[in-house]
Amino acid sequence: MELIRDCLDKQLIDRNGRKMGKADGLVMLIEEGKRPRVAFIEVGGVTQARRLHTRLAKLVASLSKRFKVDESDPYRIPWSKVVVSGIDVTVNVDAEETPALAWEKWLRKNVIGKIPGA
Amino acid sequence: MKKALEIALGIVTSVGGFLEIGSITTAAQGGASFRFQLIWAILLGGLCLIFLVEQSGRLAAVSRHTITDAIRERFGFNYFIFLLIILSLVILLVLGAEIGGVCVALEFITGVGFQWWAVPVALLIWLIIWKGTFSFIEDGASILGLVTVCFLVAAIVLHPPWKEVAHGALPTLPASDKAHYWFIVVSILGASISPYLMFFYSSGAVEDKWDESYINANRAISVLGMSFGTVLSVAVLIVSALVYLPRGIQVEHYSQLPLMLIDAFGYWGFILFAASLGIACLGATLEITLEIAYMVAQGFGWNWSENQRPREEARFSLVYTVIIILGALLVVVGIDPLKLTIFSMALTAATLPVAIVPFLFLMNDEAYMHEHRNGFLSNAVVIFIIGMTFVLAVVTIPLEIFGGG
Amino acid sequence: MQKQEVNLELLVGRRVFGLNGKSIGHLEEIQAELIKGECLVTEYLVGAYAVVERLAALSIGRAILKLFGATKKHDGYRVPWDKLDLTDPERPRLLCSVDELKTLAGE
Amino acid sequence: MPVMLNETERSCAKNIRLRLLLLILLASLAACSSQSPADKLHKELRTVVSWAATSRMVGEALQNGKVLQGYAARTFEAAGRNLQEESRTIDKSADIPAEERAGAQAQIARLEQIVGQLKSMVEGKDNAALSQQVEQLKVEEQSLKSSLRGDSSQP
Repeated sequence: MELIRDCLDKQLIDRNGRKMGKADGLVMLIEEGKRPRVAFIEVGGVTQARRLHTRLAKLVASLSKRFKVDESDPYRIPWSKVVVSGIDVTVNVDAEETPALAWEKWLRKNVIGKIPGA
Repeated sequence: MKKALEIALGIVTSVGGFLEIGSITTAAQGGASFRFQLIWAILLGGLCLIFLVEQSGRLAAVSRHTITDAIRERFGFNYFIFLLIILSLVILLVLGAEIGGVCVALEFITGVGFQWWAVPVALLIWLIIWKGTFSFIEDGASILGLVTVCFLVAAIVLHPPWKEVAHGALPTLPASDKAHYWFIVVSILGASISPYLMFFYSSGAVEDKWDESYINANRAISVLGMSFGTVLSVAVLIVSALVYLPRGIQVEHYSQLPLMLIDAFGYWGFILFAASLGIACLGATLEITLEIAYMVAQGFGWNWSENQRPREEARFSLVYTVIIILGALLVVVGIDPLKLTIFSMALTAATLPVAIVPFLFLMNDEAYMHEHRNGFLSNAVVIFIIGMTFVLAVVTIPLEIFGGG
Repeated sequence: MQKQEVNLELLVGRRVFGLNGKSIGHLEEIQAELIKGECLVTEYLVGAYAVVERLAALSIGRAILKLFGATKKHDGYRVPWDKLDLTDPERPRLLCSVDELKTLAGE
Repeated sequence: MPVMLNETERSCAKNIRLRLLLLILLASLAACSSQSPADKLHKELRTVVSWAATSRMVGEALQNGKVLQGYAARTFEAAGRNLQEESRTIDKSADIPAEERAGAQAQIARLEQIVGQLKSMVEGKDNAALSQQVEQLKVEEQSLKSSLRGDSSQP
């Protein structure tokens, strides 16, 4: 399997078929004398920003802290829950429970939900 | 039977949704300044659009992913952000021009200044998207858009010299005013090869849940729909050449536009033009607002669909709400809609490579297209279009200075 | 036993330096295999060729790259996982000489 | 294997070619747009004729009830504004001979005056006065067009 071509930036789909972001980052763990292994998929604004510029990442991190919306940005999905299939990546979690949808839920409750007919 | 109906609907929506303030204004300017000489530019733009729309639809049908999805997934986050920033800014200007188009049409009818209409129109657009489903918006706006067929009827009623019209289909050089000639060519190409149309078409294919069985339907819809649409653009140019050129009227201000159909239909021509412009621009505004929101949502992998309630896609709904406000601001500030249109069409032409280059790779990507990858002809056309758009990108800015609208 | 984390999305595109300090190309892809549910890295792909691989455009990509004369002297390398030192992820270094590496073109 | 230019030589050769191409392109665009004073005056007068013709078309359409009054009033206003602008641009372009400038500005002033009249008549039902103004506008327009055709080679 080719990690960048088949996994990085791919669409993440949870166990109910709901979209929960794209694979923004891949965390590889290196241990002495053992083969490096991909331990987590990272999802979140900080990971995305870090790919653009480290200073941007600090800014996004401070912003999300001040808004106290997404405490655990970036959210790390353990590889054990991941299945790479075709051009998507299915994740054996329920998206609603994960921090990946933190901003979605915050907006739903405080902004969009308040507008009639939402 | 269901597929035949969908094909018919697809063609109807492509025709109804084709004309908007960009294609109407650039075709009108072309006719008023150079008679039938610029028909070739509209045909060239239309041909390129047919290929690109067909490919966008095929990618969506085979991979269930849209063009923006594939660009992020294949070219990575950095290229996606680069594309998003550039295209959103350009398309936002086009959105401002389209909202301006609706407001100007209301000014023609009511006599009340177009700036006053910006906020009510923005509210109407927001309400339609907030409450409506994708098919309601796409089919509703485009079927109403069929009123723009009146340009074709007008062109026929005015008995143009068809031989000379046919001659216009061949590229010829103007005797005078070269810079202005090539600037209009660039804005015509910018108006017809509009990235938002292709991206919206691929998003629509995913919303309508197309799959491999839709490939032939997709080909029929893109070829027939876009061809009829291009014919309408040519009709606008013909009418403009027959009405404005003899009188020496150069299309430089939006108030000159509604005079176009008076020779053909008298008072009803005036009303028909206002209705066509208003409805066509409203349809385009809905498409553009949704498309920018789709691009953001697809790029970041959010849940997106116009068929879901806003609650289930809070970020997607927030994005299109903000976009409508920004678009309306451009009109409230009082920027002249015609100048904004010409400028945004030229800017679209200048930024085409960013949106078109990915096609070459995505349409030949085995993981996405399986056995429906591009044939030799499609690839050759895409390479030609990429070459042309790079030339456009280089010449547009200098042309804007020397031959500006 | 010291554990190190490396973000692959930041590693991609970095120049890889040989023993002599000269760059042998950009790191473009990481190949891995699934063994008992774990995703273990097998090798790193370096050089312009690998970009084409990642773009998976196959024939068209290679043709375009050749058209623009981008085929540098070599077509890219396969670097086994234990031959790449990632202590400093910003400057990946080879732990063996270049000619020991298999090239990509051989495929 | 043909002798391969190394990476840097080939890319800087490409750069020179690119810069050369850009230069030629810009030069050719600049050349075809350098306007002699006659051309500039001609271009401005063409815009003046365009607005005169627009106002006449709206005036005639108003007479036969082919346009709404609100629209007509706004278009006459826009015409007046743009004619003033043209007059100012001609006034500012010093390279046009003085008496040609004065002649053009006088014509524009007359047009402005007629368009102002037309604007005030939009609500009124006085069709006779309206058609009289439209006639006058037609005369002015013809004289402008003939002077344009007279001194210029372009069609």
